[in-house]
Parts: sequence; C-alpha cells; structure tokens
Amino acid sequence: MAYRAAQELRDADVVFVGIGLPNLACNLARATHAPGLFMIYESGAVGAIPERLPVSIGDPSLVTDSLAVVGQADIFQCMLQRGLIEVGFLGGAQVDRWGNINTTVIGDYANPKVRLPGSGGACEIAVHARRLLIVMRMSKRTFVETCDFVTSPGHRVNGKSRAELGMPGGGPTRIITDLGVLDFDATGEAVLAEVYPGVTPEQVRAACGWPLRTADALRTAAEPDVSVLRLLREKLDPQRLYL
Amino acid sequence: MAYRAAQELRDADVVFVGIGLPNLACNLARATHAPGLFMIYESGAVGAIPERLPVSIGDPSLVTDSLAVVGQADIFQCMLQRGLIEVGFLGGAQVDRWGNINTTVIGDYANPKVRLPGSGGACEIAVHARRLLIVMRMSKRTFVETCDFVTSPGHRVNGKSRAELGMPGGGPTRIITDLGVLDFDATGEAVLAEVYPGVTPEQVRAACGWPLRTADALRTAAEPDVSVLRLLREKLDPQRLYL
Amino acid sequence: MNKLCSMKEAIAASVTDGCSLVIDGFTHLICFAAGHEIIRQGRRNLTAIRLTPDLVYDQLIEAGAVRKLVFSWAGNPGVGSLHALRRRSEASSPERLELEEYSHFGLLSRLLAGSAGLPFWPLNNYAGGDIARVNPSIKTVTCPFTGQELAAVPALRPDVAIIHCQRADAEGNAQVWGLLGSQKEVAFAAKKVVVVAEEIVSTERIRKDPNRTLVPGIIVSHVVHEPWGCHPSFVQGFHDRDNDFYVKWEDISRQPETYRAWLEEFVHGVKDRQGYLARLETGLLDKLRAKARVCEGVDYGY
Amino acid sequence: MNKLCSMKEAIAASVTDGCSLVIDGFTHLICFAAGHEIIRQGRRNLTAIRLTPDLVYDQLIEAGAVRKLVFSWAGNPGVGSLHALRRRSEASSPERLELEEYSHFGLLSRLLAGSAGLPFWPLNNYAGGDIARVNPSIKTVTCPFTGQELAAVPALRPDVAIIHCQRADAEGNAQVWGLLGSQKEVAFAAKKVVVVAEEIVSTERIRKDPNRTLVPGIIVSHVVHEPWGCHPSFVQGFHDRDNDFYVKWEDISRQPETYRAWLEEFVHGVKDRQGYLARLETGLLDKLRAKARVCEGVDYGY
Repeated sequence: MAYRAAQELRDADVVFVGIGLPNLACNLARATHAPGLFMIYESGAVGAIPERLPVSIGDPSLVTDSLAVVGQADIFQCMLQRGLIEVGFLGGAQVDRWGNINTTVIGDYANPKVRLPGSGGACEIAVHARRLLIVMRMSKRTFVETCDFVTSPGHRVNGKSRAELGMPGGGPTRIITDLGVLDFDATGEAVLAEVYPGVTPEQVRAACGWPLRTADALRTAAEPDVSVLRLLREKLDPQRLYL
Repeated sequence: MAYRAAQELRDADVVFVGIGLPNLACNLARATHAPGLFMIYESGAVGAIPERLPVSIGDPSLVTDSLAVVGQADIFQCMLQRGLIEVGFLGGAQVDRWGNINTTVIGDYANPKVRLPGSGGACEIAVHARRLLIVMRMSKRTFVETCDFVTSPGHRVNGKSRAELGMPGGGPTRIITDLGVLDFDATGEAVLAEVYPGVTPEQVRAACGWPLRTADALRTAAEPDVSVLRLLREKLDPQRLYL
Repeated sequence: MNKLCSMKEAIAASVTDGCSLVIDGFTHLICFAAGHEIIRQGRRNLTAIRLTPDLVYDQLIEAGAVRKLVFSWAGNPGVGSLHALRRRSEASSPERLELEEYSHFGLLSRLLAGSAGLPFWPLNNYAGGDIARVNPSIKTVTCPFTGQELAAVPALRPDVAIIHCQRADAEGNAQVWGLLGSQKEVAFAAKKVVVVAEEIVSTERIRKDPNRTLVPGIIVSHVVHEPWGCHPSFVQGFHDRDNDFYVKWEDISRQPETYRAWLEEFVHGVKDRQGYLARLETGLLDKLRAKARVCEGVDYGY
Repeated sequence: MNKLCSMKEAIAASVTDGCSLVIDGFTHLICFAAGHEIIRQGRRNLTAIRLTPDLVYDQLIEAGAVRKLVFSWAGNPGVGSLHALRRRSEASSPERLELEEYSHFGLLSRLLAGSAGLPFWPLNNYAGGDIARVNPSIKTVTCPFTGQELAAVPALRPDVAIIHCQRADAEGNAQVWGLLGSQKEVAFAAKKVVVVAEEIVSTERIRKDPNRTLVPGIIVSHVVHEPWGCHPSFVQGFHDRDNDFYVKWEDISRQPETYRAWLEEFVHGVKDRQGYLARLETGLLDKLRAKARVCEGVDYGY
C-alpha cells in the first residue's frame, strides 16, 4: 500500500502529510521518484526532511532542518484554507462509496460502540486539498454502505454534492487498499480500477460492503521491486510500524 | 505638554505609543516616575526601551533590546482588540467637545482643502484603549464645534454614545493642550479642568471653537522643574523635534 | 515583577475545581509535570481543552479530575487509543465524560477568536459532514460581500493556560522554537497564564532576541522552573520524545488496574517532578538528552 | 528551483500596467529599489496598496505610475506630508488620484482574509466614525453567537507583492527579523510574490533556523539579490534608517520642480540600484551600516 500510494505522488507536489502510512509513502516517494516532494505537516513543519521515520507528526526530527516551522494557525489558514495544498492523505475506520470517511465513532454518536480519535485535521484536509488520496485496508467492516459518522466529506455528503456544499478542494481521487485501487467516476462513486498481481476482482468485491462496480479498463498494479522493498523494510520503517 | 502628558502615565501602565509627542512623553515618564511603563508600538515592538528618541514608530532602536517583536496582526488583534492596552495616546488636526478626532481631511472628504495622513491605527486605539489621552495644541482652528471628518471616535459620534456603538474602550479621559488640560464630564463633554501657571481660563476659552465650560474646581498645573526640562532638551529630544 | 514560584504554588493559585484549563502543546512542549500536580492536588470537574488531548489528559481523566473534554483528536499519537477516555465515553461506560468535539481547525479557530478579542471566528468549512451536526457550537455566518456561507465557531476563553517553553525570564516573557502548535493563541485566549520553562534566564537575555518571544510577560501570572517537565513529550534543543514510553503506555493504560498502579507510583507516590524523574529508569534522561544542533545568531544592530 | 534574477527581470515579469501591487514594509524593509525599477519601466495605472504608503509610493505617484491608492496612513513618518499624493488629492488637483482608505487594522484585516483564503475578515470595529461612512467596502457582520455587530472587510488579493528580507535562498525561502509588519500576510494574500534579499544564502543555511522563515519559497516566483535596496528605509542588522534623507525629502518633494529633478537624477538617470548607490554622498553607506548586535543561536537538536 505504501508503495502504491507513493506512486500517486509527483515531484514538487505540495503534500499535507498525516501520521502513519501516508508519512511512510511520502518518505518512499521522496527517496525514489519524487525527491522534490514538498511535505507540510499539520504540526507546523514545512518542507521537512526527517532523518528518521517520524513516529508522530510532531516528531522533533521534522523540525530540525525543515525549511520553515510555523504555528498551526498558519498551517490551517494560510496553507490549507488558502488553497496551497495539492495532495492530502487520509485513512479511517470506515469509508463509503462517495469517499466519505469516518474516524469518529463506530455505532451511535451519543452512545458509541467504539470511540475513535476524531477528526484532527482530516475534515479540513478533505474539504480543501486539491487531490485527496485515501489509504485503507479493505473489508466489509471498513468499506461500508453508509458510514456511522461522516468525519471527512467525500464527493456526496448526505445527498449533497461538493459543489452544493461549497467545498473548494477536488475531493477524493483514489482509494488505495491492500487489494487494489478504487478510482472515482464522474458521479463521484468509487469503482474498482486496479488490482494487485494475483488478486481477482471478485476477491475485491467480496471485501467491499457495497456492490462495487468495476471500471471499463481494469488495470493491474506493478509490484514494488526488491530495492524498494529493501528501502521500506531496512531504512524507512525498520521497526515495521506500518508494513 | 510632554511633561503634563507624562504625568498621566503610571508605572506599569501598558501604553500604545504613537509617533511624535506621545513617544516623547512616554520616554520622559519612563526616565522619571514610571520606570516600569510598558511601551507597545504599532510597528510591532513590545516592551521597547529605545536608546535614542525614535524619529519614527518603526525606528530600529525600538527593536533592539525590546522584550518581543511581533507582526502587526498580533498587535492589533491580540493586544489592542483583546483589551490589553491600558493607555492610548492620540493627536490630530481637529478635536471636538466629545473628543472626536480628525486626522483625515480638512474640508469635504471628496474634495478636501487639505489631505491629512488618515487614521493609521488611531481609529482602533480610540475604540479599544481603556484610557485615551489626547495631546493637541489649542486654537479655534483645531478645537472645533464639529470635526470635518471623524477619524477616531470619542464619547459621542454623530449623536450616538460609545455604549450604543459597542465600543469596548473607555474613551478619552483627558485632552492635554499647550494652555491647560480638559477633562470629560459624565455626559462625555470636555470641560476645562486645569490651566498652566500664568494662563487664565479666558485665554483658554478664547482658543476654543466651542463654548468651553469650566469644571467646578479648576486646578493649576505644576511646572516642570529644571532637571526635567534639561532631560527633555538635552537627552530625550536634543534635536527639538517636538519641543 | 518576579513571578517565579513552584509548580505546587502555581497550580494551587490558578487551577480551581470546575475551571476550564488548557495544558497546551502539539506533541512538543506538553507539560506533564503540571498535569501530575493537578492530580496530586485533587482538582475535580475540570473542563479540559486541547486540540490533541494526549496521555496527560487521559491521566487527568483516569484520576477523576475531568468532567468535560473539548478536543479535536484524542489518541496516543502513532501508537493507539486513550483508554481512560474510551472507558468513560463508550456505550458500556457507567459515568460518561462530556465530550465537545471539533476538527483541529475548528477548535483552533475558537482559540483564535479568544486570543483576538472577537466573539467568533469564521472558517471554510464543515461542508455537510456530521461534526457540525452533533456540535451545536458550530454555526454558520454569511459573507457580507460574496454571500458565501462559512462555518463560525464561538470564542473560547479558558480560565487557565499552562504553556511550557524552552526559556523564560522571571516576568514570564517566554521564548519558544521548534513546533509552536497553538501556544500563542491559547496564551492570549486564556484569562490566566502559567509559564513553565526548562530554563529561567535574565530579562536581558530575552531582550537579545525579541523575535523569539512567543508569550509576553504582561499576560503571565506565574512562572515555574521545571526542567524535564515535559517527559515523555519532547523539548526541541533539550530532549527527545520518549517514544518507548508512548508504546509501553498502550499496555499500561489498557487495564484500569495497571493504569491505577502507574498513577500511584509516578504521580500520587511522588512529591513533585524531581520525585518523578528519580523513579525513571537509570540512564533514560541521558539517552533522551538532545544532541546539540545550535543555529547561528542573527544581528539586531542598527 | 532557482528563481534568482535581476530586479529588472523580476519587475518586467511580474508588474504589468493596471495591476495591483504591494511593496510592503512598515518603516522597515521597504524596497525602494523595486519602486524605482517600476518607474524606470514606465508602468501605468497601478493600484498601489500599503498600510503606510511612504516616500517610494509618493515617487510612484509623482512619476505617474499610480491610478489608485489603497492605504491607511499616508505621510512621511516623523517629518511631514507626501506631497505628490497631496497634489493629486486636494481640491485644486486637476488629475485626481483615486483613494480607498481604512484604518491600519481595517486594511490589515483585508490582507489577513486574503492570506487565509477567506472572503472577509471581522474586526471590532469602526464605531460610527466617518471612515466606514465614506468607504463602501467596510460593511458589518453579526456574530451568530452573541448577536454583536462587528465590522467586516473583504479579502484583498494583490496581483503582486514585493517583500524585502534580510536573507533568502534561491528558491525564495525568506528569513526576516526585527519588525515584521504585515509582510507575511501580504505575501500569502498576493497572487505572485517577488522576494528581494540583502543576502542570498544556501538552502542549508535557511534550514538551520526554520523558525525564522517568514515566507516559504513555495509561494515565491522571483528572487532578487539587492543589497541596500531599502535605502533610505532600514534593514535590521544591516543598515540604519537614513533619517536625514527623510527630513530633506520634505523640501525636495514640496515643489514639483525639485521633485522631478530628484527623480531624473536618482531614478531615471541611473540604470539600476548600483547606479543609485553610486550617486549617494560619499561615506553615507558607511555611516548607515549597522553596528553588530548579534544574538546567540538556539539549539534545534533532539
């Protein structure tokens, strides 16, 4: 997943980097095909070049040798809301066919089965980033017909489109899963567009909580080569926190 | 005037310092009875202790050795609008009996006889400072029945009180002139409260463009002693910019 | 004015039962020492506010100090959950914690309004998601120029803010570098500010680099000298984050029994921060101490 | 990306006839060199924006480059008037300059909205005075929580911002200390940013002290190396304000004849900033050069 996510990043993209796997994908992209990737962390580090894989988005290694460190008001107002962020990265506990994401509760909000961490900056990243990448492992429990709670809005929220809701960002462009990749069609619905080698479309559909449609031209994803795997395992995530 | 204005300042007051005479008065107060005077300049210098009399409120001597230097957004939002400023100091081309001040135009706004610099931070200082001191030389031309333009609001603006207009600051407390001092009565009207030695109430009234009332107990101001005069002339304003 | 005092005195004088409180810091500069002292003093019914309530907030919750949490992301960053918070907020919980939640930008906007002396702050926006639906404090405002509808949140003015910094003078002029989080906004929004510093320096030294001053002493009421007061969080230029502790915390905090035992040993069982530090594994502080990366100074001459 | 170019190239590529422009700086870091190059290139019909239009804006006006001025305080600070501005705005003037005026806080709020990507910004307030009466861009907005009526101003997005700084790298990462004015807000509000620096340094050197970076290179399109580009304004740590010049300017600018003669000699009559500096009184730069007051560095280690 980290490898496939990294492939979505282009050199010189300005990326709003979240904790965990997105961070790993960005570091991989920077170490391979996108050395000019510009990483902004919601903690305030701008143009960071961390020497170690940061465990938290507020790791001190993000500060040392970054291009700028600013308050969070500047990050959210002058970078995100101002429209400077090209790529946002989100994961979550649930996603639906419109790319709505839930990171708040499983069950009823007032009386939840599981209390999750909440939005953090996710809601505004979903609203403002020009391209949004969603990275999540796939199962019927996580890819759901309807999210228990919409923390971060996708292409249609409670029946309304992004345009109707006045969202400046472009919305989700892809969902990168452990089985394949979902793209979004013109109506904003996620469709299966790419499978990993050895995975069948049926397997993907079986792991999806809604009747997943398949794109006309189904792609097969490339496998990471040995050097990339070694980079991930030995250098970027030696503790195997996200692999 | 500088001496009389300085007397209005108390040790530990947080003062929003403007250019020119207010600046001189603050430096005098700091050099005499109010060493703890805390000076904030609209240029962004907080807790400044300038080594020379700053010619401009943006002089580099205000920066060196100040306690903090911040952007103007912080000065206006977090200091002034937040209500941290105890004393503001303003002058102008015209003042009326309610303490409204004009620093914008003489004559009609669209077609002015004289174009003045405009508000700068004066309007918001008048709105927010808890105590406002006005420092102006007195004449029928400057102490007028009605200001040609109200740049900075006093106690009554176009017939409305500060409370009606929702102004958080206390409004003008005194007008310090070259002839004496005007206080404001309960209705917000300026009345003659103090004359300098050798000045008669009649002289003051003759220099005022509205029928100036006299307070019940008229005070006489103390003269600055020789050491203060020497301090002003030799140390604080050796170029006699404001004396 | 010299505002120096001990953590015990600062907390006793500023944090009262039922007050609203921020112990700020975004992963960086989180003053665990202040939280522990609040637990020791037995404060109750606090409204605890922070974008990222973390371990020390969870400890306050477990210790019974908190009635209500105002937040935007509650977890053990990079590791897992806040278990006291989960126990007090999931369906099976007997004594439910009151939660008021925003996104980061939303809660930050409340603090921005508080710090700027405005009654509300506009932001773009909550876009039809469920956060605004379940939180009645998120309303809308219409731009008087474009007619665009924006989100609006009300000003937040916490009773007390506790701000940890690298250095401060005795008047509370506090200098911070590295991650700034929302420390400035929190300090200006609060009614009372406690500054906690790794190092107390002369006012003269503060004046040598005025652009580094994040919080001016005029808004500060107490100054505490508490080196290592942020462990296991970090202080740029002083010590690293104790990542191992964050990882271990997941196990310690998952069961109420081990959680309580930890509080007993490291909070109730010690008198002050010195006592806490003395109980840490030998050599840990040396291991966490920062390797110097000193930048050059700049010229303030004219 | 290396964005270094000459002032001539930067102005030619960014400032077009009829565009809106900020040459920012609050007494500090005012880039006179940029203003003079704009005059030399004969730009016309500019909308010139700044809280404090000063001598260089007045020179742009006298040279016929400006159609409209958006401002909050127009004078020669500490000395007197801007005479070209007065000649073009008082009753007897034949060709009237269009003026749009605010208080400092009002105009700054327009830039804050622009920099934050919001359509408007609220502030408290214009309180019944005449500024809001004569400026239709100042409206009101009602707080959705308290019902309080506040002033509101629309976002300002200038076409070009010119930001002078102490040092920048070739990508435009700009570091500033001393007075910060509204440089950050102006840079983020603008559609195109030109950074002018006293010193061009390596990116590595910028990265040594990231908290000093005021403008990140990602929003910068051109970088110009122009030492002494701010004379007679000042650059903390580099050179003092030339107060004598400001005082003398009152006499030079009062009469159109002497004013035009000065422009002829110091702007039209020279090729670039080097030419301007060569015409200054011998020894002046040495006199103005800052006496060093270098602060200590801070530790970014972990």
